Amino acid sequence: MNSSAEVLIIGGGVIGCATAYYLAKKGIEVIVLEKNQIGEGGSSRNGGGVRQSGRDPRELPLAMYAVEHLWPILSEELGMDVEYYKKGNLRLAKTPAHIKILEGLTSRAQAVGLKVQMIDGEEVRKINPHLSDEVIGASWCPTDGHANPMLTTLAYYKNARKAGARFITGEKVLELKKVKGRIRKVITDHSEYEAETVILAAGFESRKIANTIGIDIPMQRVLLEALVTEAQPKMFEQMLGTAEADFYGHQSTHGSFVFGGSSGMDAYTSDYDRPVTTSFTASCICRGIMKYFPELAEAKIVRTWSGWIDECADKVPVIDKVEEVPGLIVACGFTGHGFGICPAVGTVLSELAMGEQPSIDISGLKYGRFKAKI
Amino acid sequence: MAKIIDRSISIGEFIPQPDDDLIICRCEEVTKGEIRRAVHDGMYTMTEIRRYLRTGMGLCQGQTCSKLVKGIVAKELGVPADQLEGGTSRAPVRPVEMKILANESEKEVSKHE
Amino acid sequence: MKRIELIVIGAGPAGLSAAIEAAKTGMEVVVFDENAKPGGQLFKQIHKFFGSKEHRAKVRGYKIGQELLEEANKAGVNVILNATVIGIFENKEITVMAEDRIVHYKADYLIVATGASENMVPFEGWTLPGVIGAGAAQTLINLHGVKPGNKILMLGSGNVGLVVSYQLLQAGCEVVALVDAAKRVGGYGVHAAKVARCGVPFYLSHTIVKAEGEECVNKVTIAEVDESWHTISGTEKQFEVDTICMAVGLSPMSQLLKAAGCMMIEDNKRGGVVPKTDSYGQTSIKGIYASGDVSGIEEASSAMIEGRISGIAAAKDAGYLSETLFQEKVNSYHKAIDCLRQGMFAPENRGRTDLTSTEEGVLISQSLLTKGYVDETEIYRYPGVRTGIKGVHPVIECTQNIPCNPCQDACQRHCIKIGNSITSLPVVDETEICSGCGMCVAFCSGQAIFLVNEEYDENYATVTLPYEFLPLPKKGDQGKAFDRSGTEVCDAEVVEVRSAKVMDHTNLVTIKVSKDMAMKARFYKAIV
Amino acid sequence: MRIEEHPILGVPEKGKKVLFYFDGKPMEGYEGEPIAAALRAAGVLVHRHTMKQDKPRGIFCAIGRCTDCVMVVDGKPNIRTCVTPLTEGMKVQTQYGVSPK
Repeated sequence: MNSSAEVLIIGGGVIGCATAYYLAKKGIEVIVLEKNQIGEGGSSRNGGGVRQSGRDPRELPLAMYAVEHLWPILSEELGMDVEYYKKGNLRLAKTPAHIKILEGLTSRAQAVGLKVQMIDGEEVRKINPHLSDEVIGASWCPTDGHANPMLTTLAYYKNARKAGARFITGEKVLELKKVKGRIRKVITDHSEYEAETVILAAGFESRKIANTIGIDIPMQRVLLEALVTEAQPKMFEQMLGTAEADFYGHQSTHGSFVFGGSSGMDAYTSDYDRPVTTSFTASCICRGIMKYFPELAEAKIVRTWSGWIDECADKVPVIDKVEEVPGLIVACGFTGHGFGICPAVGTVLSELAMGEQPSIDISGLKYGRFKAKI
Repeated sequence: MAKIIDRSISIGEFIPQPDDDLIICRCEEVTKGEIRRAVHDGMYTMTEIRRYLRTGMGLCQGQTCSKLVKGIVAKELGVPADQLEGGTSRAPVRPVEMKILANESEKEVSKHE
Repeated sequence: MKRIELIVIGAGPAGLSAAIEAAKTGMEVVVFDENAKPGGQLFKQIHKFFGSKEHRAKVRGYKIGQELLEEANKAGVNVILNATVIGIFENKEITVMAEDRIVHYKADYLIVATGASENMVPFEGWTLPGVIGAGAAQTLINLHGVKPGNKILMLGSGNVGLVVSYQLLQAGCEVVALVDAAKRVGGYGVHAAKVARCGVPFYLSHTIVKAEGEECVNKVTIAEVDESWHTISGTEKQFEVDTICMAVGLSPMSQLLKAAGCMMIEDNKRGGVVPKTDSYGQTSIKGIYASGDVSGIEEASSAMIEGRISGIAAAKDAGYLSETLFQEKVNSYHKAIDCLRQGMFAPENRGRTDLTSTEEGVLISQSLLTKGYVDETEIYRYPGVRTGIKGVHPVIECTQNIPCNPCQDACQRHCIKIGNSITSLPVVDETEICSGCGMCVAFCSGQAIFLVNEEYDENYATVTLPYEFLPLPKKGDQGKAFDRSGTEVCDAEVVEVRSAKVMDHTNLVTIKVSKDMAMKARFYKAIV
Repeated sequence: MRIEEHPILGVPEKGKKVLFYFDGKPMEGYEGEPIAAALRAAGVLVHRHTMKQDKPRGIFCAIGRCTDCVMVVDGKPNIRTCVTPLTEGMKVQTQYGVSPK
């Protein structure tokens, strides 16, 4: 079995699959190694937000590019409905303090050219009449939206595979090795692969793998939990979030509501070898939802789940060529908001792998940016 | 431990069958043909199938169909069904109204409710 | 958060048994069950159970349920109903949904006894109303007193399919056919025989091709299948039905255990995905046990013993039971359960189609396996079937090694001998004189014993049958006798009807038939 | 469809006779029995029509597992009628997708 390729991608999540797709489409030989199965990590466990608003200006170019150029054509391009809705994002506020947070985010985003604005409670309910009176305002970005993360990941995978990318699942990467000054070998628990370029996109597990070649990215895993309801009659199409980012969600094409949320103890869960839901978070999310949407009180929860996000020290990802290790490209630390930018990330990663100048500004996402505070 | 599967190894062409219209997942109305086609689209695990087609994601959470889907996928892949790992199970094992799940109570459950 | 020493999930046969054993040692036990009534599926089991005395043989399932409940109450078990355990979390924490709220509990020990769910098989039209699980039929009839339909086709010849077919007949439904894609009847031959003699045709090596109907099923087509399970064209048969019942096996309902993180294995002999357990039912997570169908599909009798074993194992670990006492108890329970796991229907033999003779070396009836009844040419092979004996004598048409021996205990005259191995075929000892008391007929859980008097008078013989239908015939009634295949064979007159509390609704109907029908007539129907 | 007397179980124990409404039509059932049992006894087999294919569905498992028998009960959709007890005056409606017609 030939175990070498021009580009080897570690991680069969949405970033790995998207990158494999854009590379394979250009005729590049790609191998994707996935420890578990396709879309196993955060790729299938997130709330599906395709947002620009609320983002750090450093990753905003990726978000804006994706929304402008990539998401609108994605279903057509991949020949599969990824359930993309460009119906806006409401980031909700219930207190003056929330308003303050949102105003800060909004003005920073406006400064880099995003069309986002603050609206009051009444305007919020004009957009989404189901929201309760507790909502006193929101930031409103009409070009934001949501998509189905599971379908998006699998659509990229399916098309990448069709275009010739070789996916191998069940391969756990143990070590990266340089040969003659360049990255070359990827050693797994079963065999060994070789490539000219290696893209590391393995979520929170990227850190451990990067460490094997002397690279470190300051990030940690944080457990996030989400839940889904039974199908409900169509209520609204926007993506929703809150000022404190403690609750987010949308109604899917299927009619079910997907909501994620935080219990406040997310960073302190036990250290198990698999993400396990806590006994209390889903209840907490429900209480949160009901404050915003009293009419969902009788909707039934059919499933809850949890997943680890790769939280970077400064909450934006590292997407960069690692100069120290020629041939190594790192794409991790997405901090729970990588899904919305995945088409753009896949695009720039494919460009980086081909030695091209990235078409989107990722200068704020460099590997070497982390410094002590004093 | 996940088995190593090279997804590029051919499992042959999708060949339509007369019973492809048969509903397998009753809740989400997913047919046998859709499941078989999904395998040919590269969905090799129960979880991938589930995420791709919503089999077992309906109200009953796969109570009725999971064994059936597994059998179809295994046959399509040409492996014994017991070699395919089933999907994950998660709380709640029965649908729970949001207002009930939200209502965590210290009041113990007694015999006479 | 309330912490309880032992929480049992599921108040079925396994769960209640576990709770009883643990509570008897002084352990604090709470049982949660999502249903409004305890007992799991036991209250739908209206047939008499197999086994021996210690397994409560010849007692109907629902009565065993009542007994278990009484035992649980006496032992101080707190059974909480309408309380659904929706999740098991780390540190043996559970969340319980009751009424309008969620309550968290923690346990030192958890015994999961959530039972099984039915398998289904898809065919064209299987989503039509009227196509139901056999369990649904049982639930409607035996719990709610409602017939699922009037004309019913049963798919599946395992014990569930056979038992439920009989229950449908008892409820007054017509069973138009019993169909199974397998070549051989999967359940106990005695269960098949009692359905067959009521006139239900068996179609082995047949499958459902399609069910038809606009809003509900009104027609079903079956066809024969070949070696590779493909239907053979030209063999189609159609039936007008309003209901199709599926009894195609059970799967462990092990989702809670899986979600809890217990190591799971796929084991077809146990019915699917089951937790890996030790011989006490403990899973890969210390302190979490699984017993009953959730750890492998078996009869309720086995589930009850498994439950007891898990119960005492938890109690021992918690210090409520000494090592010696535990060993003593566990040995006797292991012995009891091993006893049930003997014979040709033992779990290890599940799915085997190569068994051709009994432990005694008697050939298994081919017609029983393919048509549901022992053909007349085969019946004389069995040691319970003797003719030419003077006076009344038992004829025991028990032809397979099933774990059961109440007939031996029933006979005060020692006419019936099984011996120590309860799976052995019963032998009629011709040297002992039958009193004609009929207890063996009433106590045989398989309704496979008949009293025959081949020389009732010059022209007639009498046959005493077990009878569990309404209306109950009366002395002097004229009707027809039917043979093992359900075919009408001759006129019959009811000469005696016996009912007694101890017989528990198995009435003894004695019919007078012409002499040559003594070894043929096995069922009676009034002339309508 | 009701069993008057059963050879083993005798005369079925029933709750109080109550009136309920199926798609607006008054019907009789017994208090406390599952809605599905009351409907079956009254000859109603179709509980809902599915979302995608608009196909009829009814009782399937009868013990609350398969969720095929769900209907709109007192305005709430997706109620498992096989495990929900009937009460006086209950309004039971055929469910189309996730809503009443």
